[in-house]
Amino acid sequence: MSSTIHEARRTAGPAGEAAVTEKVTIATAVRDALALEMERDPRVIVMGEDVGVNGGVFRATEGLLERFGPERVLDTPLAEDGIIGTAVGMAMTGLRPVAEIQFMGFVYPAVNQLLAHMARIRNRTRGRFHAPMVVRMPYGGGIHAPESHSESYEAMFLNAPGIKVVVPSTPRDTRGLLASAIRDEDPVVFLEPKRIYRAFREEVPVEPFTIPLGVASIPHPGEQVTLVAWGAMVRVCLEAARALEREGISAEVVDLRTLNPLDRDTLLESVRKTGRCVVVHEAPRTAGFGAELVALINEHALLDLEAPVQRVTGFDTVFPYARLEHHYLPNRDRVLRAVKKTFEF
Amino acid sequence: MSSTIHEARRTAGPAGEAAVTEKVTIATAVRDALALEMERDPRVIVMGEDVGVNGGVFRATEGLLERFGPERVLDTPLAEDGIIGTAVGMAMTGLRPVAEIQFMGFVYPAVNQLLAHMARIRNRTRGRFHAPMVVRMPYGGGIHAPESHSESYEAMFLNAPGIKVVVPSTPRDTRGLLASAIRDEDPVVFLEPKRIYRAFREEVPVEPFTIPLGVASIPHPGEQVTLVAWGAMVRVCLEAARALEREGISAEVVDLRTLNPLDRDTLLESVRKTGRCVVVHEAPRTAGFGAELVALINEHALLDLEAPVQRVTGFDTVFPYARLEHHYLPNRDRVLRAVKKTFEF
Amino acid sequence: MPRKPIVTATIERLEILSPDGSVDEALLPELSGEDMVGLYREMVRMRAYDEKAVKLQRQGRMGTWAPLKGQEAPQAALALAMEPEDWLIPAFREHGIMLARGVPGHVLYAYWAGDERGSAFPEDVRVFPIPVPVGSQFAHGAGVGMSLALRGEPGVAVTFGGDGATSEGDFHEALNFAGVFRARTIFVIQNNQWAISVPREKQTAAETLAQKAVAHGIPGIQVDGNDVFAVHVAAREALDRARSGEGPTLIEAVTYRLGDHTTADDAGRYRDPEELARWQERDPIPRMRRFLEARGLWDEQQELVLTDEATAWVEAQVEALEAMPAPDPADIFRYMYAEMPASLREQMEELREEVSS
Amino acid sequence: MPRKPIVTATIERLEILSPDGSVDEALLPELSGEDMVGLYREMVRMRAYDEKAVKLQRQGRMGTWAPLKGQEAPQAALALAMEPEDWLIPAFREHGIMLARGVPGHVLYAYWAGDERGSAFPEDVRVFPIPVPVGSQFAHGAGVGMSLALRGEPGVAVTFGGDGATSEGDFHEALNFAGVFRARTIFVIQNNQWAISVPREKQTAAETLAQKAVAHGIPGIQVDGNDVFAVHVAAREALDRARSGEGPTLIEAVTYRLGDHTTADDAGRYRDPEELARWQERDPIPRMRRFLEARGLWDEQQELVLTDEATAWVEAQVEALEAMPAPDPADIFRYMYAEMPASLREQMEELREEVSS
Ligand SMILES: Cc1ncc(C[n+]2csc(CCOP(=O)(O)OP(=O)(O)O)c2C)c(N)n1
Ligand SMILES: Cc1ncc(C[n+]2csc(CCOP(=O)(O)OP(=O)(O)O)c2C)c(N)n1
Ligand SMILES: [Mg+2]
Ligand SMILES: [Mg+2]
Repeated sequence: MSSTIHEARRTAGPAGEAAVTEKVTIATAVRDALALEMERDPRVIVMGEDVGVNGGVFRATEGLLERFGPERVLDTPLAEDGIIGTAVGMAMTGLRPVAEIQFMGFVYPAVNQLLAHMARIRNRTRGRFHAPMVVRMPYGGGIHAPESHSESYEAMFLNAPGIKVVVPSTPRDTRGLLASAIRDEDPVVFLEPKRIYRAFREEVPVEPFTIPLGVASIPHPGEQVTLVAWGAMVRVCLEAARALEREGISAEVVDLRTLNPLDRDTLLESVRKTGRCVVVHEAPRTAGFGAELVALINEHALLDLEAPVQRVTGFDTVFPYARLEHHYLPNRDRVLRAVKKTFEF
Repeated sequence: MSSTIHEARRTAGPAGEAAVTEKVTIATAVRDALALEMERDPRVIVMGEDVGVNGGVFRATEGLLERFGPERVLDTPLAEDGIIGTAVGMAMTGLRPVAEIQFMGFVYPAVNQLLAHMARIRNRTRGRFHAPMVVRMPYGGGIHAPESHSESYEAMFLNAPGIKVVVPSTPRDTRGLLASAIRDEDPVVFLEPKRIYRAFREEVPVEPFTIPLGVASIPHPGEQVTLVAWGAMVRVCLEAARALEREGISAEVVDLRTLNPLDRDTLLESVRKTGRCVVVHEAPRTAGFGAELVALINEHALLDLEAPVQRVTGFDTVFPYARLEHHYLPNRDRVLRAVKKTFEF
Repeated sequence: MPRKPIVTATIERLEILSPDGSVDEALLPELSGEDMVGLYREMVRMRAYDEKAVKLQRQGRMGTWAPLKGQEAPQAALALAMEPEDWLIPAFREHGIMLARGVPGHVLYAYWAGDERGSAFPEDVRVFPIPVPVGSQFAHGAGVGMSLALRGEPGVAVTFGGDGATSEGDFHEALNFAGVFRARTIFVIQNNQWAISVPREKQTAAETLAQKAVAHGIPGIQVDGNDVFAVHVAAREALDRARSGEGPTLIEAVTYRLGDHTTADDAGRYRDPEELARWQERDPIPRMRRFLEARGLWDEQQELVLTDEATAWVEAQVEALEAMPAPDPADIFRYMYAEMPASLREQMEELREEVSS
Repeated sequence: MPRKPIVTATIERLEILSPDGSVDEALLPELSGEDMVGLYREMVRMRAYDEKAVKLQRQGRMGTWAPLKGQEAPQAALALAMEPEDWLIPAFREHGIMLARGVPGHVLYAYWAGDERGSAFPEDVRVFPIPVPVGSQFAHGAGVGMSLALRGEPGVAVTFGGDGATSEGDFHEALNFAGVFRARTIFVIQNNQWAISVPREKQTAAETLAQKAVAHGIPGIQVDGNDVFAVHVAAREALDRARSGEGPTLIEAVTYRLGDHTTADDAGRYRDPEELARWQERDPIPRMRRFLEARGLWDEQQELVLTDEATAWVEAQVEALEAMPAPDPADIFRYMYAEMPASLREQMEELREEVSS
């Protein structure tokens, strides 16, 4: 990892030339963000299963151990509750732990620490303590993985108040949002779309930068229908938007980027403008975060709707194993069918 | 407990006189349902912290140990993951465990067993195994309890497919629904509204009976606005409905009774009829199950709506301690204000 | 090389002060008379504070309370053994040591009276808030112990928990982390024989709780938890070991909950009165008084003064509690995040309107 | 009664068969020559099945695979020691014993090829499905052991797990439940020295994993896990104890993962090749072959026949796997509940239309 950053640094020249960029993947952006923040702030440490010597099972922490040493890059025992619990204790006493959960499907043993503690320390102590920490986890399907490796249960963290939830969809956003998450004074769950960890590269500034939490982006502006998504599903929406373009339909893609705090204004503005909306997520439909978006639109933009908001989501089933997963995951065609419904209503 | 059932039995006389009833509270109804099902089916066992000698901290298992012995009423060590994990092993090999989690706020350590195993055994093994078990837990606020004793995070179980979720609001429903839950071939989370465990009594048949899962009830029919709730919030809605009646507004209260399977038809029929809907729950608003109900109404009854569906819910905050909890919990006036909004839209 | 022992672990039990007040002089820690009297005074103050809370609860002036009566010795002993730089990570029955470590009495009362301000301890008080989910605090303790070392700060994390809590997986994960990272943490189990209605024997098949340390390769010791000297000696050793970077220790203090689990509980439903009577004879406070009197360090007159002092101090805490202004409903929202998001501000405004209407 | 030992726990290590094939005759279990040869045959079959899967994966004909190579001995030994009435609750690297207990080879391959039908074992096969979350299966094992006793059925639950899994709280809760309820359960830890990239020494400060039993008051023993006789003896003892109602046992089988963690892993990144070489010398299979040959129970000719048999059997499993019809997309919905709810049927119909369009 050091190579990437170091070489790029060397070419960056004197301060001010912040425009120097580098083409990186999301996985590399995670690594670079961690390295830059660790360099910037000695309180930042990285911990988790296989994050040290092995550089993470997705190589998202590669090189950090060599660079920052075993005191700041901790290969932990195999115990998620222990990882998050110790991180809470550390965060409450002056460190800024960035803990990795190897796959989102393995976060369940840590739910008690996340929901009963991490989320509540500030409120519980009326501000005497707080828990500035980040819990990174790869989430979502599409990599032909065994059971429990494709989970996407972000809704759990969104109904439990006190946790910020961030889901980048591009390398640039990953760098900027992860930096913000680490600098944030509140706990952040940072969901990494593992399916697109290495799917594409993007030019990203070499120097540290942040992207504020709570601000959606519009990677594809449009006029007639709004497609809302986050993480890996943003690309599915972009594909759909391009297909629609070819049919002469102008779709606007809203990438929420952070689910809490939620950029309600950008979402509602878009829906008010287009009058049609399709919400896309990988999690099961029922009680998924898509329901919340529909509810918000219902509450704030009902009269602007030309048709019911459509949800394109995972089914209300267990995420299937590799051989059937493509049937489960929302794809371009499913989004297109949903868009059609909003026009035919 | 045996006293209740035994005495009532004695007065019941010869078979056929199934109409013999008894006035009981929800807590007693839980106890009676457990006793009757244990009597009916030797595979049913009860387990949890303090459920035996102490009869449960809410006395909902009182007398069971004396009656059925320590082989069928297990005082377990203090370990929720262990309770649910062993129950899964038991359910997969021929028992029908009814496990108690002492308060819903203490279910987090068991989330892994509930979501990654209990919910998935049938699907994982393509039907070779299944896990017929019930996980009872008192939920919700209003009893002036310390932190973590007022939780209402049902949404977590509803986004994770494979778990039936039942929430009774009356003694009669408690008896009938708990019996159904125990006899069900799928795992059921049974949420008991602790706030009204002893709030009122109702005539309940002495003999065993069931109420099917997935069928809502309409404790207060009406024409102009639908109030939807479950558990303790049903009473809040009923209060509101009576107040509205005095103002000449006819409200229909839909008690969902089971959240999965959901009686969508009853809900939608009511909303189609009234054109106005207020959803009430204790959990935080964002990503609560209310959002799902709004989304369903949006999808299936958008054109019938006279106004946006309103949500009256807990705030997006930690459930406050005793001194502030009354500010948090939805109450009659909050429901009335929301109803007003649907009329003034 | 057939069948041979490869690990032998021994758990010791330490007792110094007998119920009759006599001591094993060889083991008596080197404490000044003042410190010894101090231990006694702390225990008496703790009991007064606790008994008052139970009374307040009965009068409807307090929420559910978890009595500590009978468990004063481990708390007083640890409080004395700890340094100012050390951190306390309590469970929920540690009122005594929380006070001793600087939590104002009226603040802790406020917690149990159902007020979040009861966990807003002063900035210089190194005490964690009360963690309600049993067993979940141990990992915080391990994390604090690691954090102190990583940040190059002095201090040790002292984590408390009950016998029941040792059945939670959290406990083991925490001990294991502490062992692996040689955390500057000590784990004190107040084995008060009961987890609500579940007796110690049903909680685990292990003969002692101290031996749970063996699973994690760290030292474990059992002490008479009603013997303030025994706890003090074990605590001192453990703290020294942690402070010098030799890693964590598990201390099992065998004591007894003389009261109900909480004021919402009735221990009479599940507990043999004879068992209670037996343990009342082992009460840590009279035992220590006998010792002090035998040494000429205490007399009836001092006892009377202390009782008055303790009562007055407790009354002052009650007064301060009852003088606290009512909590502001807006506090429900204020501390959720460093900055309040717009959606939460809206909800706060909704409530404000409601309250003022 | 000052400071005195109250509990002494000893962990023994059992070794019978040396890497050079010599044995401690006094400890050698009373097994027929046929059984001894059977153990060897099982191990060879396991390895053939495993190596084939790795090849298939490289060819794109198999999903991610977790190699068991090197860990055949505990699996063969347990398979022989278990009775038909016993239950197996595996982790995810127990292909060998799963086959031995009756899971058809092509079915287990199907699981790893990404097909849920790979966990639809025949009704009479007493094997639990593979649990992906590490450590979560131990409680199932405890529950099965309790369930057998409560239902008055014969049988013992045999639960497997890795060294890494002993760090999860689940492991401890399960052992504790088993201890308290004297469950008819045995816990077999295949300590293969690594949890992905984390070596055993970083997993816990405990000298052995067997001593984790001490925390829960149950017997624990360490065995040479590449010594099929040692594992067999320990297993036999543990099974007998469980069967006769004397409660659970923890067995630590010290072995080594000769392959990568999974086919998605590259152990070369974190593992010293010399360590690997050292363990290759302790390979359980050549060791057993040397023993059998020395006893006149095995020869080159038999070896050739066995190799052919194993290869043929494995090929048949591959054929059966590849002959399986494609899974029906509707299967995604079919097994969620005993009866499919209307909302799920709608979703299934949506998918059906999509697939057929
Ligand atoms: C995770 C969790 N489960 C259950 C409870 C309910 N509960 C509160 S205290 C308690 C017993 C605790 O026993 P022990 O650890 O021995 O502490 P003691 O009460 O004796 O001080 C229980 C079961 C809880 N608070 N948290
Ligand atoms: C709860 C959980 N956390 C993390 C993982 C990812 N993971 C799969 S196997 C493994 C290591 C397991 O090590 P060990 O228990 O020693 O078994 P081995 O792989 O050596 O057979 C990890 C971390 C998981 N499957 N489940
Ligand atoms: Mg206790
Ligand atoms: Mg291993």
